[in-house]
Amino acid sequence: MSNVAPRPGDPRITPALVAEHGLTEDEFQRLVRMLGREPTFTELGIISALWSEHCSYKHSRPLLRTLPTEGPQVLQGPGENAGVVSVGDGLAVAFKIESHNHPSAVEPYQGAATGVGGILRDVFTMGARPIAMLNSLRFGSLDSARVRYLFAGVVKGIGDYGNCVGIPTVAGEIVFDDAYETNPLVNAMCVGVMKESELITAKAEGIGNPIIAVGARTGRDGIHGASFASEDLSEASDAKRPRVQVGDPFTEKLLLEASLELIRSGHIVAIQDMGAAGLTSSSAEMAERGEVGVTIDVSRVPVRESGMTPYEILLSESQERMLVVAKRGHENAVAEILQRWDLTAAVIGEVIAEPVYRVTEGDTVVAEFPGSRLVTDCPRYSPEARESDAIVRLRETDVASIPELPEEADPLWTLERMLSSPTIASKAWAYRQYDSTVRTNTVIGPGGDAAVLRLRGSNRAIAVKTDCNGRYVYLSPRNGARAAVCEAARNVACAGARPLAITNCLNFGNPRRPENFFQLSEAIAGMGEACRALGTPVTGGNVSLYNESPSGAVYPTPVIGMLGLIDDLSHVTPATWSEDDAVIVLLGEILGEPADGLGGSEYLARIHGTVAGAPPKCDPELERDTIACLLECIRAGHVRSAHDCSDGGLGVALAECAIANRSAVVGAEVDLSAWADVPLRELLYNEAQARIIVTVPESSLAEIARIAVKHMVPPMVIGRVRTGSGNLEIKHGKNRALVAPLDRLAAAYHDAIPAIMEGSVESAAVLEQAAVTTV
Amino acid sequence: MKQHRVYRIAVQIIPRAGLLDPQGNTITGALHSLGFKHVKSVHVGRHIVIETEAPDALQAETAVQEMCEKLLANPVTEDFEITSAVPL
Amino acid sequence: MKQHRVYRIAVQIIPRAGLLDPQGNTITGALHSLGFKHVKSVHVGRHIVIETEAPDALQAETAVQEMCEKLLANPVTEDFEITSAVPL
Amino acid sequence: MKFGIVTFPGSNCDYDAYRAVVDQLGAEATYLWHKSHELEGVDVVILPGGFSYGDYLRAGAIARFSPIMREVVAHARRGGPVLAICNGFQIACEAGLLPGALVRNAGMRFISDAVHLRVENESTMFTSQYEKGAVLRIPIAHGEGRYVADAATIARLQDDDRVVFRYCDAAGNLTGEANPNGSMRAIAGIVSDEGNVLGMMPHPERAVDPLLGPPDGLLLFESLLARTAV
Ligand SMILES: Nc1ncnc2c1ncn2[C@@H]1O[C@H](COP(=O)(O)OP(=O)(O)O)[C@@H](O)[C@H]1O
Ligand SMILES: [Mg+2]
Repeated sequence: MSNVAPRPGDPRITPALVAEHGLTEDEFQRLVRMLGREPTFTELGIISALWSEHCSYKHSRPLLRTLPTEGPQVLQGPGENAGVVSVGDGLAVAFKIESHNHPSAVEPYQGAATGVGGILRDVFTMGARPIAMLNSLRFGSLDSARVRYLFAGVVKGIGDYGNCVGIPTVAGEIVFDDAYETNPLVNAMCVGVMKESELITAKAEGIGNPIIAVGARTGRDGIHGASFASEDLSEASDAKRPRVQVGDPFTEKLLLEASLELIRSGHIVAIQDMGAAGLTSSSAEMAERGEVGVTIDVSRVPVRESGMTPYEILLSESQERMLVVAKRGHENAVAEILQRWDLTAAVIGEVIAEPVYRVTEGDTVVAEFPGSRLVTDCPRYSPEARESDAIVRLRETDVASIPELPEEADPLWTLERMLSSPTIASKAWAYRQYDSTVRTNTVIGPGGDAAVLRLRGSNRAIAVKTDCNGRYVYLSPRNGARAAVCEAARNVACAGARPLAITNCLNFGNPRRPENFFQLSEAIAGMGEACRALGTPVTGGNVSLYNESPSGAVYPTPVIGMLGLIDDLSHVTPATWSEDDAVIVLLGEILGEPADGLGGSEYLARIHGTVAGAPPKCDPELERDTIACLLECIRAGHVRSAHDCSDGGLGVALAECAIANRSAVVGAEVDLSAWADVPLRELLYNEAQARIIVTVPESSLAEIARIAVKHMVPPMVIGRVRTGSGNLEIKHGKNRALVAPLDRLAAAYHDAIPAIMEGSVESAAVLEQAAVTTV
Repeated sequence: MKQHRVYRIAVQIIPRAGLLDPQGNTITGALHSLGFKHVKSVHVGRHIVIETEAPDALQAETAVQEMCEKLLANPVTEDFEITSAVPL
Repeated sequence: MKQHRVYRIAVQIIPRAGLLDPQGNTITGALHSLGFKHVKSVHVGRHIVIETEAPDALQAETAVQEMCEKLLANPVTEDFEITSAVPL
Repeated sequence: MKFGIVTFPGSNCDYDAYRAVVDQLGAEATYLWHKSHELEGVDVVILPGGFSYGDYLRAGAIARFSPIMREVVAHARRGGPVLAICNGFQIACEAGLLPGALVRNAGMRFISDAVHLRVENESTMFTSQYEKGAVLRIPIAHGEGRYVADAATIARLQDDDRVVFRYCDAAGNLTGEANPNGSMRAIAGIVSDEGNVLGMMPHPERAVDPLLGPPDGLLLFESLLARTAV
């Protein structure tokens, strides 16, 4: 071990400084024991980043261990930059989701943009070429000016970054709810493809191999981003603004091409993004995975500003940087490839046999940790978990007795109001800003249930979607997390895909509050249950805790990113109706069962301003069978369209089938008279899970029934498509019907968000401030 | 009431020092390859000219200051400066 | 040879009048809805700050003039003007 | 016939153009590196879409100085066909291969959508396989696609029948709503004086495979093939 002395000018280590670094007294003592001495300022900085929740998973790892991660399709499970699964024909798909919530709360445009950049790097460092981006967004109510600014900025940030790099953004979800008012959620997911043989991992190997910093220079931006992500948002967060990182998608595009070329070249052994906690965590993690030591000389790191200290260089989160371990003697070959892409590379360190993590500044050692314990030897917590009494009371509320509003006497009023709820309404205002067709793989882009991308060189395709209903998880965490997995699975199945594997992003509140830790542990349990039932292992994910603001925690929001596989391109299925006279069949959960309560529904939230009741029960076995039934029907060629019921229930789903494709709206006659004894609002707006609306030709009905019986999934014939009709007509017993003109439904659904955003001051502000060019 | 007249106020908005400036860097590189080797740095900001009515120059400037804070400049990533205010 | 020093040159690049100016119009509209009713017009251009070495201010300006003609301004749609040149 | 597709730093539709030519057209294609001085004997040059140099100063402004552009300009001067799509169109305008400029969309936002185009001139080497007035459905994806030029240039384009595509509605009518970016005279694509350089904002290379939508862009490539087949 070397002598490590404080650097001249470093602040003294005081309890206040330790606290400022987010370390508890116990954690500090743990650090002192690990080192056998007092840490230096640089070492304190390193540990503060590595022991943040974001890097160490100190509150979540034991829970995450319970998730199923294996399956014959899994080539790489959790622990690497991204998960990888086999999709046949020698091809593999790498995918991962990540949060950028707090940076986006402070600076929505750059926060979202750099979130996209980070997750892209996680995927291409596995050797995969990114082919699609997704996202999952949560904001407060659009009634708030700040929320409109956040929404406009995040959408533009996602679009500008992905568009410039040239990766299509193909799917996502956006939910608006007061619970996210000051703490929006911005989760970005990336999907890439490669040959199975091209998989590379980020394991430092080979004593004497050089460690090379590649890409952008290191500046003072984003210092302590990882710990920032691991604390509550507060007024004081405003003062942390200089941490803002600025994205450079152009450099990212060059990095992407250069990295893939490097990986294929055989000159390198490992590559990793310098993401959260920058150089510190990337180098420490690579060393840990390779079970080797490393030494890094910060004075050799290319910097953007003069006078940067080791502390700053190690903790900077400047974007578009990579760390590469090259084969010894191949440094020039590596440099040559980078040069071709106008990128610079600097050898900044070396893999060493001595089991230490050492940082020098020239010849002076400024930080040194024994062994590879830096990453593995972090604190672990299992705090108290206790459900909040208030939430129990909410869940037990009898919502059936909430009286209808006078306006609801006109069921068209209710349906229009549902369709114009920003959570349900078309998100085209957002995704029209995303290039969704570049790379020419997009078979189904945004607007359907799941996006479908063809896999070149095969007759297969993948379907992808992100989903989560945070309100369900809030009211009933275990059931809600199950539902998130199942909804995502249903969505890819509707497009014709077999659910294959998931990635997830756990957006929760401060785990040190028992009610939050209860939600976290229950949700992870529920996610595991659903994944086991559906056979979709978890291949990776991200934990974002401390999503709180002065008004409390956000809804617990475990966003699921689902990957599904379509074995044959002919199985790709649209969501909307088109074939005249096709029979509308409901597959899955029986209508009119007790499951049809309104608890936790969008109907209660939108029409009655109420978040209460028991959310619909999610039964993963029934979901599995319903999906299997649907897929068999699709493969047999019977299905013309498939769309699942989710937010807004059957009523909204039927309307979406009719009007989601605005340039080709299609009417229908639906007859729910068989359930005339169930109140219409419950039939239409309960959000029972495991329900899929399919249309099939008359001639297929018998076959559909046979397949459904085989899977023990009830099929219910509920209507007919009428392409010539201008209405969606829903009968409910004698003399009772909802006759909804399609143009009114379409206007409610398609114009809701533009009406709020177009011409808004906040939109103008974002467009002005984010103007890269100002012609 | 005081007579209003129109003032033309010019504002410069520039990316905050220390933040990465991809635009500036890329242009610097382009200028170098065009042969302008002596260029050390380039920063690109916006130049906004606002014509507004006000009772006097001071109030015109104060209003523009407020416009920048509320709308024109990004408080997190940009600095702004009023560079001129002339009556028309 | 004359000693070089660094000059900071500021340039304004302004969209040519007569072109549709959606950016200016959008901002004007937004300012009105924010209550700045007295705003008559807004025009947005680029403000570019270049630091370059040169033997003297004149040569620094000449170089920047050339940069604008060649790269920084689009002759079809924009005019430019050097607004300041100071030694550092 | 051999197509050469230029890759500038930040190009991202070069791959799509390559696949369109090779997979759908069955023709030969090669990538041309921006630093190269060689056109490698290609017959048609494609300047593809993307964000060359991040579009950081102005779309296309920096890329036009790439070494390869000297060769592309010479090729065009010799009458060689150049197909400039999206960012390629912007580069071609900056390089003086085509008149006018492409500025920020009137709505100021990036727009990704499938739009309708009307074939205004079916006698160019790029459109000979289309019928005059045909309505095509082709994706657009751009933030700076509003075509502008001075009045004299617009008049000349008009008089010389050099406007090849206009934005229209599904029925082929030129309406305000059908013009996605506010381009003057709804111009979506123009050819050079000599007719051998086509610049267009929409992406025909994304509309060649029936799997992904109507393959309305395919005839554009086939027009080029037909030309040399004669
Ligand atoms: N942020 C977004 N980015 C891209 N596409 C989005 C986004 N939000 C929603 N979409 C698309 O809009 C459609 C409807 O989304 P959603 O309401 O979440 O569907 P579902 O109820 O089937 O889960 C989907 O095609 C989805 O991919
Ligand atoms: Mg769905």
